[in-house]
Amino acid sequence: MEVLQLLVSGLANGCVYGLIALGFVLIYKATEAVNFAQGDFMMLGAFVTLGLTNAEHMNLPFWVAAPLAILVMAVLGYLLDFFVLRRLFGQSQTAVVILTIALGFVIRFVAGVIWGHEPQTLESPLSIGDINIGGVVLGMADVAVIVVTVLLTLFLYQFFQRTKLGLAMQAASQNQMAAYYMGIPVKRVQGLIWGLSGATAAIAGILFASKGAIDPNAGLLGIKAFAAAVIGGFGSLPGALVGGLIVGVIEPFASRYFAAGYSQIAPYVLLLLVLVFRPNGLFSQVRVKKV
Amino acid sequence: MRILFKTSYNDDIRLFPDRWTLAVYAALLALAVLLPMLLDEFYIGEVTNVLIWAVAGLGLMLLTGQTGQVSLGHAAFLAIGCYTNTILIEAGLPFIVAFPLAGVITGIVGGIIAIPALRLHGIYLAIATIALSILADDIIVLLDPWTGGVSGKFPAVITIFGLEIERWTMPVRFYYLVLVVTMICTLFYRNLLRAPLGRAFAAVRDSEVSATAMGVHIARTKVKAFGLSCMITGWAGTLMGYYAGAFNNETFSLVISITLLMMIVIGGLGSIHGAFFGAVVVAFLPQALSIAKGAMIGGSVAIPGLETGVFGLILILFILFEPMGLYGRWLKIRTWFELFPFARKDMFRRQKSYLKTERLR
Amino acid sequence: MGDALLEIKNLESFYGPIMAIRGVSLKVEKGQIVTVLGANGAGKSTLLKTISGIMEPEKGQVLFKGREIQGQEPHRIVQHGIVHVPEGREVFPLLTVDENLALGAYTRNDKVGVQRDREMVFDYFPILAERRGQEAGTLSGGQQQMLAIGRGLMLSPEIMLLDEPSLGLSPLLVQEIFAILRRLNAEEKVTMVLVEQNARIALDLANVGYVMEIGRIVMDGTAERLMQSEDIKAFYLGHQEAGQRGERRWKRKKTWR
Amino acid sequence: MSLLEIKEATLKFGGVVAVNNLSLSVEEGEVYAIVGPNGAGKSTVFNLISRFYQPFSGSITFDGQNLLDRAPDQVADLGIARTFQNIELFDHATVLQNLLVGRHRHRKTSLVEELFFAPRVRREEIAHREAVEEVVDFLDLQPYRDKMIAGLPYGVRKVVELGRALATGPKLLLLDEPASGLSVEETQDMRWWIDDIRKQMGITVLMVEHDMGLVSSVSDRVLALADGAKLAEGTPAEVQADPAVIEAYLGVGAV
Amino acid sequence: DTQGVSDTEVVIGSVNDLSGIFAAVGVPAVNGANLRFDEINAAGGVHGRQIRFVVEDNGYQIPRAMQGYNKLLNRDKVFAMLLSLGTPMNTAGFKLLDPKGIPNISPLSASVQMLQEPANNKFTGFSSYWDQVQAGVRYLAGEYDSKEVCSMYIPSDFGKEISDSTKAITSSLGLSFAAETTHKPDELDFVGSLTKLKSAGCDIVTMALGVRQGITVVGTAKKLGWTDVKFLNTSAGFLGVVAAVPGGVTEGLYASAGWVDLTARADDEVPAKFMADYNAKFDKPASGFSMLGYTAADTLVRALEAAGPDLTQEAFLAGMESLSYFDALTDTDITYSADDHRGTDDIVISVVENGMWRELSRQ
Ligand SMILES: Nc1ncnc2c1ncn2[C@@H]1O[C@H](COP(=O)(O)OP(=O)(O)OP(=O)(O)O)[C@@H](O)[C@H]1O
Ligand SMILES: Nc1ncnc2c1ncn2[C@@H]1O[C@H](COP(=O)(O)OP(=O)(O)OP(=O)(O)O)[C@@H](O)[C@H]1O
Ligand SMILES: CC(C)C[C@H](N)C(=O)O
Ligand SMILES: [Mg+2]
Ligand SMILES: [Mg+2]
Repeated sequence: MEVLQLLVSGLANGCVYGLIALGFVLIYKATEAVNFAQGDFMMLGAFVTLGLTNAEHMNLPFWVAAPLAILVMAVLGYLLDFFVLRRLFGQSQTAVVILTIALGFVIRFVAGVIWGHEPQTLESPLSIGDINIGGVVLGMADVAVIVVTVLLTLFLYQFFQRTKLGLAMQAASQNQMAAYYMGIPVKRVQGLIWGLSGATAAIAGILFASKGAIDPNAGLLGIKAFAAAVIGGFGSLPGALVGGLIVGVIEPFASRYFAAGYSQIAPYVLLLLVLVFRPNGLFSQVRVKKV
Repeated sequence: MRILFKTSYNDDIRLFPDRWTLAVYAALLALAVLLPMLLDEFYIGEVTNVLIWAVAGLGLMLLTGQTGQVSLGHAAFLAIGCYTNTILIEAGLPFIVAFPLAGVITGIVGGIIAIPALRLHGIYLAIATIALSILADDIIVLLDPWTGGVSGKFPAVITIFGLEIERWTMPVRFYYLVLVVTMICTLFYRNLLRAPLGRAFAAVRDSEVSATAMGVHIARTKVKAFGLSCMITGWAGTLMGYYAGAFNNETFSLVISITLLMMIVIGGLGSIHGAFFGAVVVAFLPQALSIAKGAMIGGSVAIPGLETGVFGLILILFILFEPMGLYGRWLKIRTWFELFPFARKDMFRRQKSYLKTERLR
Repeated sequence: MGDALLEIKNLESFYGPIMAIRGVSLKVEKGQIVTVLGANGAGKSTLLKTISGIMEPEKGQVLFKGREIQGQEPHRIVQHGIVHVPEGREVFPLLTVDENLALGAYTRNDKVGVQRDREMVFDYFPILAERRGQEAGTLSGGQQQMLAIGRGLMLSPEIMLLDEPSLGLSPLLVQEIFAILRRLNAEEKVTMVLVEQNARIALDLANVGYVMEIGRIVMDGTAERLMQSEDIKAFYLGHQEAGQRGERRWKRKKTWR
Repeated sequence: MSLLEIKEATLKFGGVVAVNNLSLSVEEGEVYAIVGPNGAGKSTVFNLISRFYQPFSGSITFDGQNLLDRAPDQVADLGIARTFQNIELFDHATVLQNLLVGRHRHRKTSLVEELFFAPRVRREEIAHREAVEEVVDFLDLQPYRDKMIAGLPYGVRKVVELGRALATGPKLLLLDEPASGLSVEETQDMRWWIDDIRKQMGITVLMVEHDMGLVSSVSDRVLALADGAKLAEGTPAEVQADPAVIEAYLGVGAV
Repeated sequence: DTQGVSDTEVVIGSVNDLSGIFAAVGVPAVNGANLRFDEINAAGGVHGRQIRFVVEDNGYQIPRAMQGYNKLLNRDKVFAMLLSLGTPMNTAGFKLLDPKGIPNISPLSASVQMLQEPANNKFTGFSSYWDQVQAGVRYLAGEYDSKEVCSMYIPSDFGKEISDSTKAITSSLGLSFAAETTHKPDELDFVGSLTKLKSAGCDIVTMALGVRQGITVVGTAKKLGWTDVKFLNTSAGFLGVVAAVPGGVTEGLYASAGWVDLTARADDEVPAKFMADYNAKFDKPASGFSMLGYTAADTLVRALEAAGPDLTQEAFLAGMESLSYFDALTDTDITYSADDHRGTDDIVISVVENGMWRELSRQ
């Protein structure tokens, strides 16, 4: 029973990591850039929703506010690419990494100015009520997280695998010049993926905020999601989910059974172990160059 | 434009390519030596800080800029250097022995840590080193008997042959100490670049396949790069510990690791100058912003976190303005002056460029 | 001469401070095959890249059907019907052969035509059909070159810019490729700009030729006329087999310089 | 004893048999060419010799030593240097630096000496530099000495790659399509170089090439490969006359 | 000539967290202090001197904190430090402050180290985490016949002080210390830890976590159906927002702190005025830490007044040591003397009821 509870909570938790990791992987799959601000995107998405729905702010019904927030974040992601990242087109990925790190500073600052630094709670119907199945308790928000994450992963996976646009995105990440030669509007395609990752971040943010409180530093979570994405094999969408679940599940078990001082390092030790045995993650996307 | 006539192969491996460069750097050194007579305590403190960051930057640059291995965990090596030095001194070693040894030990530890990391590339290495940075915090706590755990340590006053050096009460002496260390590290860096190992680093960075075909042992070269990088970083960490006067598990955090990487990229990857330019931006800009804000709207807080926000914004502008780093821009400015008045305005325009996947090795 | 399909006027392109094309002008009539010859680093690839928008010209014009297209984003230029098969293969290494070909048809919506063209490509290069599911990055050099050409054909272009299509191909395949190009030109009326090191076969195929040296056009004319030129013979056709082996080579001075 | 001897080597990639029970031997001092259709397994043979791939079965010996015992980076130490079909240079370094990397296997200085740039390091550097300058002179690379690889034309890069391989001072040189992408004039140069490399430097050459003109003018023996297996072997004239080779590789209207 | 003092101005510094993980503490506190300084400056200052409050952001990083100290001490030449945040930052800062004798007033850290030797220039505003935990556990153990005590903490000196204090009081009360868990500041799921503590049979759990984490812990425990346990927070988690979490998530959470909660007294005159003023100035509701900031600034102003027009370090320290007054805003007595450098000695134990902190006991 106890083990089952730990497992189920771990899975729900892992889905949050998985959701943020999806955001990383999306960007990586389509541009090979790494967005260090994805965690902060999530935080922003949560705050935008909060701003739209909470009573002391705009007081819209949650089911109006949530799609609206997703839309806002998608547009924001697209505009970010349009006005900022596009200027770095063709430049080294380290430049993009540094840019997104700096962007994280700015997003945190803006969120702090608008919403303050104290933790706030999203008035979400998902945060009310638990489900109790034979003694294993799961919050509504947990259920929602699991369902949404699995669906989203499937959707995105299909998108990349089956659609022409998805294929074009993969092509653009592998060889920008050749993608242009094929008539793919590479920059616009990359803008779309930033929009999509903004939307994903908003979804993650809404679900995360339904599970607990948020503050401008909530994006720090992104680091653990990074670990998840890498365990899964950066660049694989199912990998992101699996990585997230692994990190999510290891945590409650480690806190339950390891001594204080050791438990909180479990996800990172796990990460290192995985990398020692599979240097490119579980679902590797890296190849040896043929010469 | 200067035209060089080289008369021997030696000309190409000299520390300074020509008289003019030698003169420039000699002047720079003279300025550095005279600086305490020109600046007040505050600015000497800041210059010292910039130099310490530059040393740390040199350490990371050797690994990331030269060998192409991105590390987001170098704060851990700052910590190792810092703790090792203090522990050695507490064990009775004089500073003059403990300090070099601290760097060497950090280098050895770094080299050992590198072994499992050898097969990692790009983002995988970056994230693995992030984990290292995070774990360092916990390990310091777990090693309480040596590290003082969360209460941290306070480094003792430095004595070199009876001469006392302390950051806060004797800022000028401390400045000279840092200056000497900076010069030594820069010299080591330069030496490596003109020796076979430096070329092997670049070979590993640009093409592991053909480096191997040329007989470069990839793993061994990376271990050396890690080791040397960590040695320099360890020294920087020691100096940082002295500069702060106190340190604990939270001092060398992931934020420091990230700042370090940011610094060398903004400065310009793969060059010594880049480490220094980056240090000026990253270590002094927040302070400059604070001073600017003080001058404009008084010292008290109008908008909390404003400096950090503006700092982020400026970094974004830096990257957009010159993705190759400040050193790249510096070279262009220099070329412009050298060609003067023949430089075309659009000569430095960026031609369109395109990326290819890094998922093939 | 009628209205040119593609006309280049006084084009200049730079890599940073390096001027790679120094005022090139040329004309391609509809249905023609034009070949551009030139030594290494002459700027042939740069010229093609500038036409297809991968590089931005500093000066000059590229006119396609009389409309200026220079400086446009490369994908727009593809939409006009200009396809560039680049030097050095440039396949999508982690995608399969099939996916690479599918991307060739990215701009097209006629499913039937795409299917037909895919069959055509497989017909030309049976090995690609055999390796449909193989990741392009693991193909042999020549197989990748076939894929790059096949992918270009999938775009069903009006004009093709081919940068050294014979690179790394076996002699048999080189003949086949040129036969294919000849057929495309004859049957589908595809206009072509061909950059080739193998000048003999290129001039054999082409109607008109240009010779580039250090960023400039130094000679032009019909293929027949060029083939008669002493310089072309010496430097591009390799007629004069420089003496016996072992003897030190001497270089004849090019007269157009 | 042959300098290089491959015996019954086999390598598969999934269902693709890239090298199929192949045996070949290269004698000291000769130029040995491998030809064959695209995908025949020519580059794969090179990769086996470089130890990038491990054969499923078979043996490879070089100079009497079992090459399969060696790690990829030790191959150069034995005196085997190579170029790559698609050019693998160190793009963010100058031509000179690329060539100097070729000298890597000859370095004798230790880490600490290099850190302090001890006199021995300087002496060795100058010696390396002299060796490299000989290569520069030989290949007429003077104009490019301090140029970054990233901006060089394809043909020059091919030459630089050859130079880098030569700088290692090899006994055996593996050239993967040295003349592809070169103009007739440059191919002519390449031909003289290969000739000199063999005659003046005494280096054995194993090359893969599609330009039959070059192959027949420089090589002593030619091996024709198809689907990873031997199709024909002999003098250039013999191989070119072989009907199977014409059918699979050269085509009837051979250029 | 005293550093930071002129005829028209006295400069006060602070190294604070305005953008890092403790910005939720630092920002309102600095705002609160600014509110007080603006009032006094508008009223003509102290002995004709305007107060200039210079705050440097440390982002909760020691290297940046040291740069802040460098600027404040060597460039701005501050007279005293106020409300500096972070235990490690403060202890590092002492190395600089002590040689110059610069006073450090009311740091935002309730660590016992804030009064370490030499203590003559150090003053804290309220009780230490150590004392808060002592009083809190003693109270809960007395009220509810608890036996097993546990602790959840961030492995930092803040966490260590609280867990050490928990262990000390547990053994001195003859109870048993059953279990402990440690957490990273970014941890968000506590099911594992709570299962562990639950199976260890904890009756009291002391917490040294981030504010957001504290909320999640109590909520998760409820969800798991673990209700017969008392969670005890310290001043670090004693905020209005914690009590006001919708859905009554934090109902029944205890806190032991050095002051009385603000929102619960929103109807009283002084708190009401403060809350209104604060809201008017910053357009944000006032929190416990803004109140703390205001009070700390007020203490400093009073000491400056008491020091007389001839402001020197000695005069100021004497002024501080002479203070003794009732502070209506925090509802506590603030007393300093030569051997008492701690302002409020009260420890207030409160519990969340109906979305508000209700005072249970005061010592
Ligand atoms: N990325 C680059 N950066 C700088 N200079 C370049 C770059 N690419 C090419 N160049 C220069 O531009 C000139 C023209 O190059 P281009 O590639 O167009 O030649 P090419 O005629 O196609 O030669 P090849 O036969 O080798 O393909 C050359 O001198 C080359 O050095
Ligand atoms: N890593 C790999 N994975 C799968 N198949 C491979 C791999 N490397 C080579 N092959 C296959 O093995 C065969 C031999 O390839 P190889 O590169 O040796 O050909 P090649 O003779 O050099 O041809 P070319 O003349 O085109 O360069 C090809 O069919 C190729 O597709
Ligand atoms: C304000 C407090 C929560 C800060 C914490 N006491 C620290 O040590 O940094
Ligand atoms: Mg070209
Ligand atoms: Mg090949």
